[in-house]
Amino acid sequence: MIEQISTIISMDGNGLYVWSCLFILFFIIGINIYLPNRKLNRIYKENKAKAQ
Amino acid sequence: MKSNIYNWFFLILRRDLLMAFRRSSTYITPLIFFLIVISFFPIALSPDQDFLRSLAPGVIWIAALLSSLLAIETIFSEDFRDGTLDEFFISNDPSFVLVFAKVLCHWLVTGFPILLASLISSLILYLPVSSLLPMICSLILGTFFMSLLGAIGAALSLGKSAILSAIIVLPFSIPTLLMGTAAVSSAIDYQDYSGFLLIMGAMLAIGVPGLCLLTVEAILLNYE
Amino acid sequence: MLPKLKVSNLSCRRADNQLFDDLNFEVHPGQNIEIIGSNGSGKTTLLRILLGLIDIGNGEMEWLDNENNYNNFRSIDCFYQGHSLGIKNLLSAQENLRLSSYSFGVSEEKILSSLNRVGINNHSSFASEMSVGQKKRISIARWLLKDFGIYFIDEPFSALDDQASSLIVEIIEELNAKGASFVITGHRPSEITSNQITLDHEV
Amino acid sequence: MNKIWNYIKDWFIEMGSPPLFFKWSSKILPWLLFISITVFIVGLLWGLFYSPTDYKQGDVYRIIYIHVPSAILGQSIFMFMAICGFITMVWRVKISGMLLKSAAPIGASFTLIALLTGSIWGKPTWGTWWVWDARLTSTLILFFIYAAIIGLHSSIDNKTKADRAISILSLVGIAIIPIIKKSVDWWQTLHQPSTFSLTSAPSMTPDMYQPLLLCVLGFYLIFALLLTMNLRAEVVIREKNRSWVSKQFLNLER
Repeated sequence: MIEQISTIISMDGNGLYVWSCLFILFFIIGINIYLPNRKLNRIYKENKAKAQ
Repeated sequence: MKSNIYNWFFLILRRDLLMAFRRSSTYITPLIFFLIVISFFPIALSPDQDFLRSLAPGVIWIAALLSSLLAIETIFSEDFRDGTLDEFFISNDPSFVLVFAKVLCHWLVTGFPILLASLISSLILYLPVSSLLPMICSLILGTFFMSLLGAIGAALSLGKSAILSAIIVLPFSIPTLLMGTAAVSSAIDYQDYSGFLLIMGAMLAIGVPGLCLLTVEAILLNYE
Repeated sequence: MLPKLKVSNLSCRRADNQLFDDLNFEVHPGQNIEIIGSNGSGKTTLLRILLGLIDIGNGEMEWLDNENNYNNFRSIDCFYQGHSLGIKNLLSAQENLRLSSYSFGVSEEKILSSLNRVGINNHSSFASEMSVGQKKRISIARWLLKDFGIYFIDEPFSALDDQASSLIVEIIEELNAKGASFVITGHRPSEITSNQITLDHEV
Repeated sequence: MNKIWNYIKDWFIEMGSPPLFFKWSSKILPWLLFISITVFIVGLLWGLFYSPTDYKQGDVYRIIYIHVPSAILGQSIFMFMAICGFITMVWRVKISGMLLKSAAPIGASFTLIALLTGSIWGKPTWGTWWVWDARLTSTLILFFIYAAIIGLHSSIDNKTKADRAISILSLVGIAIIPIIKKSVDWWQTLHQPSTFSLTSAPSMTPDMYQPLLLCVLGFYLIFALLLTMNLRAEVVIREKNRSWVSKQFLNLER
């Protein structure tokens, strides 16, 4: 079982390339999800503070 | 007397040329910049003849691109600042003619001296004589297209830094750069170069009406 | 007489500000309108909207055409002078005036007499050698080149000495007598008209 | 016909008015989030684990399931932006300018992903991180154009004005990008024979091709999700002083 996982992860020694691509993909998409939500949150907090 | 399009066109052209010749820096600065950039390549890379010859088309083209971009930044800003642009735009004459006249004037003032300087630089970069004709032809077409592109960049970044308009314009200048260098280097290899010139001409033919109209829109934005 | 320009329900907003709302006025021949407001109140924007330089207003503007019909297209001769004077530094006073008159063609005598009228005697010296007041006078000389229908002048009275402002008032009255109208802007009411529009939205 | 067209136009303009947009996007956002992330993850899992190994490149070819969809997205987002730019210029629809503005960073991100993954893929297959291949070069220029659009927008303070400025730029871009691609291709054939091609397996087998299609679909859905999020933030920032924001977004009654 562990061997199976490790063969999948290593991918004949090419695993590093594939997984770093996947990491880049999720990292950049993550930034794109995080930034607009942070903007919305900031305005939400500002206005909440103003209203109270 | 009713003004027609040609009167209007020549009026702007004459006025701009007159002012350009009264202030000599408008045509001398890009010229000197061009020559300085050219002379830096042998100094920085290598004075070897064969090496420089293979590099020459690209070097001349990059220098021409940068110097015409550098100069176009002020094409509308002065008229915008002193209010003459407002007058032109509220008059009933078509404003894309105004843009075209200003671009043509800019090209005559900066692009044309660069053409002459490129002849000198072909000597110091050991370019063979057979490639002079394609170089001049491609530079005529290419620098004019660059002036059109630069005009839209200048209009969009009116009143902002010059580097912004360079960032806007430079990515779009790739086809011109590629076609121009390809024409010259295929002439060095004794190959047919007319295809590249035809494509550049086609780009210019589409670019003149299209880019002039978009430039008008871009200038009008600055009044909001 | 019919008004030359009818403006009804004109409103404009920029970003979050309502610059003006429900503006109604008419420009009658020989009469002036003054638009009063502080900086940023939309005076210049209003002039630009009227002249069609920008298209961000809502409302109706009707111009009188030659057959006494109203339509949306400006057929009246308009003269516009913005904040900046429209004077080229690298051209002489005379050349500047010749440039402004390209579309209607004015004789050299007319140009010279207009310049003399505003007190500019060195016709061939470059505008770059002149003071701001003198440049302002050149720009006033351009009003005299032709009998325009409506003059749109942005802040004609700013940065002027008494002598020059009395000259402007004099010239405006002269042109009014010929049937021209002025739409001018300013920070505070001037003496040329009592017909005032105040743009004062509270910021 | 004209009547129908006007009806459709009015409907779109109404749906695009900021308060209404915020309302309906709030409703669909959870659904969009669920569907897009599911398709995205399933596509990637299928591609990365269950599709067969390429006989020539080995497992490293699996980068294709990340690289190709993001390259496709990078280009089609620009097309989308140009359409938005046209609508902004011609009909002055406010929301389309905001759409254009919010799509630009997403397009730049996908182009960047395509560039980076292409470069990583190049290392084991070509032995070098970067090759001046025609496609790589034109993708790089596409990225520069995105950067120019974002830079121009951020340099203009009046945001409606900035929207129209970048719509002009996107229209110039859509006209010139095909020329750039074509000219880079010619440049390649002139200088060096194109020995490298990104799709090393010219005829893919269906069990490699199907997950790729699913990945492309998943990426499009993710784009829709990101666009909706960005647009919502944009709308609220632009209109934060309006009363509908405090009512709908903050649930406050002032």
